[in-house]
Order: sequence, then C-alpha cells, then structure tokens
Amino acid sequence: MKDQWALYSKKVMEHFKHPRNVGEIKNPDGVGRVGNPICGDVMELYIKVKDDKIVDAKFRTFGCGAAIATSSMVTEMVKGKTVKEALKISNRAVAEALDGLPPIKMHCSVLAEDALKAAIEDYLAKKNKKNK
Amino acid sequence: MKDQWALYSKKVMEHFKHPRNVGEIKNPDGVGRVGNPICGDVMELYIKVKDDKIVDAKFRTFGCGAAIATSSMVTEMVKGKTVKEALKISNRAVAEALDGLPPIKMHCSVLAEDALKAAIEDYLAKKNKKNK
Amino acid sequence: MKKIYLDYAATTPCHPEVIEEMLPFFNQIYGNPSSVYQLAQKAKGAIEEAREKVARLLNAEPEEIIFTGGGTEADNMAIKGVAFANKKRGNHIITSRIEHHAVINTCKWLEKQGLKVTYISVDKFGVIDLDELRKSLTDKTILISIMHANNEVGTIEPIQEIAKIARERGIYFHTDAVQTAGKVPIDVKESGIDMLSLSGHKLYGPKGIGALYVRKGVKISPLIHGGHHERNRRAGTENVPGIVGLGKACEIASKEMANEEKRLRELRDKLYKGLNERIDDIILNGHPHRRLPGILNICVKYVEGESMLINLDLEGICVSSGSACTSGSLEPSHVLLAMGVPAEVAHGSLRFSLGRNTTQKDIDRVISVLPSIVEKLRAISPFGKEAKSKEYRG
Amino acid sequence: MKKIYLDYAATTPCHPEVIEEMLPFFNQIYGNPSSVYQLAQKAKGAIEEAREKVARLLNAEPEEIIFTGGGTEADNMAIKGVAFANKKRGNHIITSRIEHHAVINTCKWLEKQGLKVTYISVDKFGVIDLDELRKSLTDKTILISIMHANNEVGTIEPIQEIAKIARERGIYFHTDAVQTAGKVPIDVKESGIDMLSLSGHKLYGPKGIGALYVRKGVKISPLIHGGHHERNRRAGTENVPGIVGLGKACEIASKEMANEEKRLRELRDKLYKGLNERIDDIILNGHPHRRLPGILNICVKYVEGESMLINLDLEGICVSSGSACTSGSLEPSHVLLAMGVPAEVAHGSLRFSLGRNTTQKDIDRVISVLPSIVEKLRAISPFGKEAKSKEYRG
Ligand SMILES: Cc1ncc(COP(=O)(O)O)c(C=O)c1O
Ligand SMILES: Cc1ncc(COP(=O)(O)O)c(C=O)c1O
Repeated sequence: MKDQWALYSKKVMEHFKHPRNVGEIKNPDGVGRVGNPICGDVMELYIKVKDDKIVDAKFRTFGCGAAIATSSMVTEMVKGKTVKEALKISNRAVAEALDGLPPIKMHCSVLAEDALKAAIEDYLAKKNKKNK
Repeated sequence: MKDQWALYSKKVMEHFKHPRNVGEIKNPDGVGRVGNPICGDVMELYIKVKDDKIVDAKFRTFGCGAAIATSSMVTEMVKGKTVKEALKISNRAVAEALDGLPPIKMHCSVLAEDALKAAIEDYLAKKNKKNK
Repeated sequence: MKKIYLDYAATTPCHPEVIEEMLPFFNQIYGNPSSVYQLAQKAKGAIEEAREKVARLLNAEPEEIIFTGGGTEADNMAIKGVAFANKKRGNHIITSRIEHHAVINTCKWLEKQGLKVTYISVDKFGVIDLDELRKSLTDKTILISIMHANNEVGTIEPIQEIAKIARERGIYFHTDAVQTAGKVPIDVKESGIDMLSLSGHKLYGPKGIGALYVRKGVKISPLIHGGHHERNRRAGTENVPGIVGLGKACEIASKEMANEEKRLRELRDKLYKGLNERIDDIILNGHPHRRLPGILNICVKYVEGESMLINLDLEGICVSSGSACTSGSLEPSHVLLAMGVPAEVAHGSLRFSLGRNTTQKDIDRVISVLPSIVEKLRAISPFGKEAKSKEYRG
Repeated sequence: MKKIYLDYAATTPCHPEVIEEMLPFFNQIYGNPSSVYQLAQKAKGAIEEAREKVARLLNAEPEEIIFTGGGTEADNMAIKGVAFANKKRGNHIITSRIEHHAVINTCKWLEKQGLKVTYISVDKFGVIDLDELRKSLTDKTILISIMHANNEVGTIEPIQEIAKIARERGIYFHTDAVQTAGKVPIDVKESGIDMLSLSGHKLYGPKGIGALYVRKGVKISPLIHGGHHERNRRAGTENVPGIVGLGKACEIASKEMANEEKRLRELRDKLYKGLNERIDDIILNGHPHRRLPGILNICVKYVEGESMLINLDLEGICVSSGSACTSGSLEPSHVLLAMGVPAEVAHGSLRFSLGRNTTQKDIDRVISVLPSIVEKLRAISPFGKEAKSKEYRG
C-alpha cells in the first residue's frame, strides 16, 4: 500500500492548518463576497491595490477544509500581481498550486476564483466611479 | 461449532458404506421396480414370502447416497414382518430408522416405501392368480 | 498519538473474537456450502449456527433470517422485494424523510418505475408524525418502511405503534435497524415487525455482510437471482467467513448490550455537558432521551462541519459530520433539514458516536480539544463576529 | 488422511498472501471509506489500489471496475442494469442455455417483468451456435449475455466473435467470466467486451466479493440503491477486506496464470487418461481442447453422481457432480442436457476441477481409488449388469 492515503495533499493541509492572510483589510480597495451559507461555503476576499498592483489581500471563509485552503492560497497568489495578471488566475491554477484537490472539492477552487474576480470587479467599479 | 456437520447421519452413512441385502432373489415372490433413470433414481426390490411372512428381501438401486441407504434399510426392516405389517412401513419410518434424512432427500424414502409396496402388490397379485 | 475513534455509527472495528471465529473459514473450512462433501457441509453447518445466533438477537426463527451483502442490500431487498411481489395488491409505499439513503434512493427508483411513495415528516426531535402516517394510508398501500433509529441523530422511532397501524390494515412493516441491532433490545415477535435490516459492520462484525429478517408468510421476491442459496431468497455463494463473523458479533451483542447501553449513555451525556459548558452557540440534535445511547449530534454555529472534522483528525479524533462537504453535494443533511434545522446551521453539524473502546479519557480529550478548534475556525469565518449577535440568520 | 480438494471450480481456499493482506482491514484500518479522516481515507486508498489490480488483470481502466457482493450479484447487475436503463431502446435479451443460474434465473425473472429472452443452443461440446445467435437478433435486442467459459464442463465460448456481432449492431455484450478470470488471459479492450463479471472466491480471493467491469459509456442502472459508493453505481459500505483480498488475488493471478495454466492442463489430461484406461463406459464432457485448463467433466454410466461423490469424500477426495441429487431437484445438469447428453447418463456426471495445490500425487490417488468405487456402485445398480450391453438406453 502507498505510504499516505489522504483526502487532501500536504500542501492543502499546510494551508488549512496555517491559513495565510486571515482577516479583513480596513478601507479595502475591493471586496468580493461569494457563496451562500445555505450551500455551506462563503468567502470574503479583501484587496488593497497600489499603482494597479495588488499589494495586500485578506480573507474570511466559512466552509470546508478545501474552501479555507483555497482562500489562503489565492490570497498568496494575488499579492504582487497586477490587476490584469490577477484576473488570469484560474481555479485550476489555485488547485494546482495546492498540489491538486479531490474531484468533489473542485467547486471550492471555483469559489476562490469567483471571490477574487468579485473583489477585482469591485475595485474596478470603484475606480471607474472615481475617474468619472 | 458442533463437532460434526454432515449431509447424512451416521446411520445413513453406515448403510451407504455397507448396504445390506444387495442383489437379486432368484424366483422371487414379489418384485417392485420404481423410479426412473431420467429422474436419477431407480429401485428394484425383491421379496421372498413364506406363510405370509417376508423371509428375505434384496435390492438393486441406481441413485444417490440416500437412495442406497433407504433401500438397504427398508430391506432390513421388512425381513421377518408379515405382509400386512410390511404394508404399514411408511417412508417416515424408514427415514427415522436412519436417524433422519435431509429435507431435500425425503423423496428417496418415499421411493423406498413405493418400491416395497410395489413388491408386495406384485406378490399379492401373483398369489391371487394362483389362488384363482 | 492514540487514535480516538468516535465514529462507531459509521462503522466499527471487528471484535477480536469475531476475527478469530472467521479465520478458519478463509483457508481451512473453505468448501462451498452447496457442495456435498464434509469440508463443504461443515461450512454449511457454520452458516446455520450463525443464523441461529442472529435470530436469537431479534427473537426470530432461524428460517426467517436471510443473509445479504450488507445493510443497504437488505433495505433494497425488503422494499423492492415487496414492491415486485405485491403488484396486484397495490403500488403505494410509505416511508419517512429521515431514512438512510439505502431506503430513500430505493424508493425514488421505485417511483421511476411507476410506484407511489409518501415521505412522512418528523418533528424537531426527528420523531415520525404518526398522524400524518395514518392519514397517508390508502387502499393501495403495501408497505411502510420506517427506520428503528436514525443514523445521524440517533432518535428512536415508535416502531411498535407503526407496526400496529400496519398490521391492522394488513400492510407490511419493514424497519431499518442497522443502527439499533445489537445496541438496544429488539423483539420482532413482540413488536410486530414484518421485515428488519441489519448490517455486520455496525455491530463489531465484518463489512460486506448483513441480514434481512423476513417474518414467515411475508411475500417478497428476491433482489438477486441465481442458485438455490438462502432457500431461494438470495442467490450467490455464501460469504461464509462474513456470515460466521456476523453470527459471532450478534452473540456477543446479545450478552453485552445491557451493560454497554448504560455505559455509553453516561459517557455521551458527559461529552455533551462538557462541550456545552465550553462552547457557545451549540445545539443538540435528536430526541433528548428517546435516542441511541452512543450518539451525540450537535450543530456548532458559524463554522462548517468538515473543517472541524479535519482539525479533530489532526488531533487523532475521528468523528463524522452531516455536512454537505463530506459527500461533495451542496445539500446539508436531509435529516437535519427535515427536523427544521436551518441549512446554514446544519452545515455545522458534528456526530460523535461512542462504542466498545470509548473511555472517559477519550471524552475528556474531546472536551479539551474541540473548544479551541471552534474558536480558531470562528476567527476565520465571516460569521464569527456574529456569534452571540442577533444578526446571524441561523 | 490428507484431503484431496478437486473442486476449485466450486470455490477456492484463500491464498495465504490474500489473507495476510486482508487482516489489517478488519480491526486496524477499519474506517468507513466514505469518511474524511485519515483512518478512513487509508481504507479508501486501499480500495482504489485493489481496483487498479483488478483492472490490470482484464486490461480495463480502474474506473470501469465496480465491486459487488459476488459473481451472482455482478451478473444480476449487468443484466437487470441494462434491462432497466435501456427500456426505450428495446426489450430483448439473448443468452444461452448453458449459462450459470445467476444469468438464467435473472433472465427468467425479467421475462416475468415483460422482457423477451432467447436462449441459444449449444453443440455437443457445449459451444454456442453462432448462426442461431445471429438469426435471433432483432431491432429490440439490447443485450447479449454469453459466458466466457462454462462452469460445469469448462468449454470456452467464442466471445470475441460474439462481441463483434454485438458491436456491429450496437448491442451490449456481457460475459460471465467467473470461471475464467485469473485462469486464462482476458483483454476486455481487445475482445470488445462491454461488461464482464468475476468473483473473488473462484480465484483464491475471499467469498462474498466480486466485480463487474462496465466499459465507459455503457448505460446501466444500479441493482442496489443507496449512498454514493462506487461512483453511484453500487451502494453500500464497501467490504474493504474483501476488496483488498480480491485485488491481491488478481495481482497474484496476473503473475502466475501462464505457468499454472500449463501445469493444470497436463495434470488434468493425465487424470482423464488414467480414469479412461481403468473404467469402462465413461464419457468426456466439454470441448476436447477449447476448454478451461483445470476442468475435467465425465459421465460414468450406470451409476449416479452423488453416490460416487460421497464415496470419494470417504476417501478424502472432494469433487462435484452435476447430478440432480446434489441440489434436491430431479432435473440433472441443464448444461449436459443442452449438450445432448441423455438424462440418465447426465445423472452420472463428475466434475474434477484442479487448482493451486493439486499435485501429481493427488491425481494418482484419484486414479487408484475411483475405479473400485464405480465397480462397487455398478454392482448395486440395476443397470450394472447392462454395462457394455446394448440394452442400456444411455
Ligand atoms: C459461471 C459462474 N457464474 C456465476 C457464479 C456465481 O458466482 P458467486 O458464487 O460469486 O455468486 C458462478 C459460481 O458460483 C459461476 O461458476
Ligand atoms: C440506518 C442505516 N441504514 C442502512 C445503512 C447501510 O448499511 P451498509 O453500510 O451495511 O450497506 C446504514 C449505514 O451505512 C445505516 O446507518
């Protein structure tokens, strides 16, 4: 038998045990909230943007292990990226960065992508308003 | 677990291993042949009668373990009995004398009863003819 | 780290004596029970002895016990078996909303085949609504299938009353006793049960074996056709080691049940008390006392079940959750929903189920470990701040 | 007295390595594979490894393997599964007259549910009549189910040709390979098989576990409904030790098959030669060479099978008979009858099936013991005197 059979990869467990960037950003430049408590997962993602670069990201998540780990991972991945680059982060990329997710948990990575997109859209909408 | 689980009782096995009264009687007073090779069992039962008493009985059987054991037992049981007494030997009595038969094998004891009845009827028919 | 296993309702380890009893049947008394020679007849004999032991646990006759490949198969056999064998009598089945999927999905499939099924509601404790059941009876009703006790919350159903209702109308009554067999006393004769399912791996027997009790005279057709096994009611070469193991497990349960019931109830109540003192906003699910002795189901508000479960696993504690995320669907436990628990709360359910090897120390450990896990997860949760506030929709 | 087991086609002892592999899963890695914690995920992992091993034996993909409670369940699942899932496409099934009861009685039941079934004839060697099969195809035919090799006489069927016929018409092809899996090479891809049944206890794995191969894309509905196990295709808590044991058995078979096939064929042919030289009026049943390596089926004229079998058992030799009397019915083997063997001769059939532990010495012992048993029984038989005479109807 293989040495280790587990639901989640070591990387997922790492991020689940020690989630990065938990919390809120005061006066964020963008906030995304996706999911539904009735469905069992809700993600809130906050970003701080400077010169079109995401300089900080934080999250709060209600959800399973994969939901927490993908939230943590996606906040790590966006930091330092331009808004345009960040928009290209797909759910697959998040899952891969975690060394994969079990098939039944792939929807969590979709949620992470959606939360990020929502936060960026919020940022862009606010920016547009200001510029007008 | 019980010491001995087996299809057949010790008594059945005894009669199967060492069947009594195998063979034919030359000039029998009655012969019964029942069963059908197509059904897998055929019994031939021969009796010798003196003063209305069965003084000898022999058989030949094509059939399973229970068929052979019941043939052997029924020939033992009839010896020394009057014809009238012999007619009262039921299939259950044969089975009981063998310490029981498995339910799926009860038809073998029926065959033994039938073979005996057929042999006695043959004897009675012959006697009637003679007497006429 | 010592494992603390608190998921006995999901499955149990085999009792050491069960394993010992099974072993010779793998490669010593390995004959096919349908064969004639002694090696095979010994296997056949062992099956019949096991059948007697299972029957004794239920106060049934040995001929009324049919061995199956598990609890799910037993449920399928009972329900489909009655449906197919009684088409002329009717086409209506009554069950409940809180049955195991083995019953619910079998009923759903039968609906696709044209049968009618009524799913009875339960109250907030998970107890079947007997009035609704009575009202849903029709001339076409052929079967009532209501579980003996629920596997998630442990609530024990009033099966004696249900059996009475069924018998008065000449309707068959099946009960899924997978969670209760060997845990609480069952007397099929006294209770008027027509059919009853049980499963080996829930009572310290092996996985992949179960039994269906079918009262003499009940008309059901087989689920699995083939050879003459099990008196033509369930075909397939008998799983001899499994059957022997199930027999032994039932024998042990018959002896130990009374003591174990008391012991587990005490431990379980201590567990709830300890958790309730240390964690805010938790809810007890299931009936306060008409409940299986070993089951404690709670909802921890503002956090999701699986995330607690994985944290507990990291501490060597095995429990289960009715959370959707454990099964990959988005719907939380249909049982909790049927009991009126809001979906977002239901997602935070945890089931502790205690058993043979559970000790006071295990319970103490959980009480000391869970509060900080909940605290940590509530800190991550967007609803954490709502704890104790009225804003939360839960 | 050393037991001489020559009934490997009825069942096999577990391979010692199979038992060893299974043991930890009874009370160490006992978690329910559906649970989330590591104890459970290890069990889940072991299942997936076993699935790979079974797949490898057949050249299938792991996702195409569904674990069942045995060969009979696999046959039921394949046939009923196709029947229920393809009602709109048709209602006609083709099978043969020499199938195992798991197939025949499943088909008979479906006939009662309104389906049409054609039972194809075989020639005197037990080979399916391909012309008859072709002619019986209709627009409504949804399934052909023909066994890979017959369990009584060992004849191997032309399944590659049958698969081709089926594929050309877009009809599913199922084969019962319970007797062949692990005994002769099988390549589901090359052969064009859509579904294939196998059973653990026929290849040195445990009883009560089997598998159904279902090619990707084949539409079948489950036989057992309930939880999400086996990708929603077979519900019920997985029989983890059984699955692990089956996996190991398949792995061993993959390695040892080629040598064993040759060895058994030689031993078997010696057995026939020896018996044929020493006993008059015996008949070889089955195909002279397109036959399973380990099976020898003969009819011994003028005597009944069970009585030989019990005499052999008294000598410590375990064999089987197609005789009616072993099953309690009056009909002799449906297989021999379909092959044109007269009923009274069919009653005298004996099946020797050789396996792993069979040695030359065992064979020699049978050759030395059986002739006197036959002699003794022929002396008791009313047909004994007819031996070698023309009077006998056989
Ligand atoms: C050809 C064939 N099919 C099906 C079966 C049934 O398999 P199982 O005994 O695992 O139910 C058997 C053996 O019993 C068999 O020989
Ligand atoms: C109430 C109930 N019914 C049925 C089942 C199914 O039994 P098995 O796992 O043996 O198929 C279970 C457990 O899984 C259960 O808890």
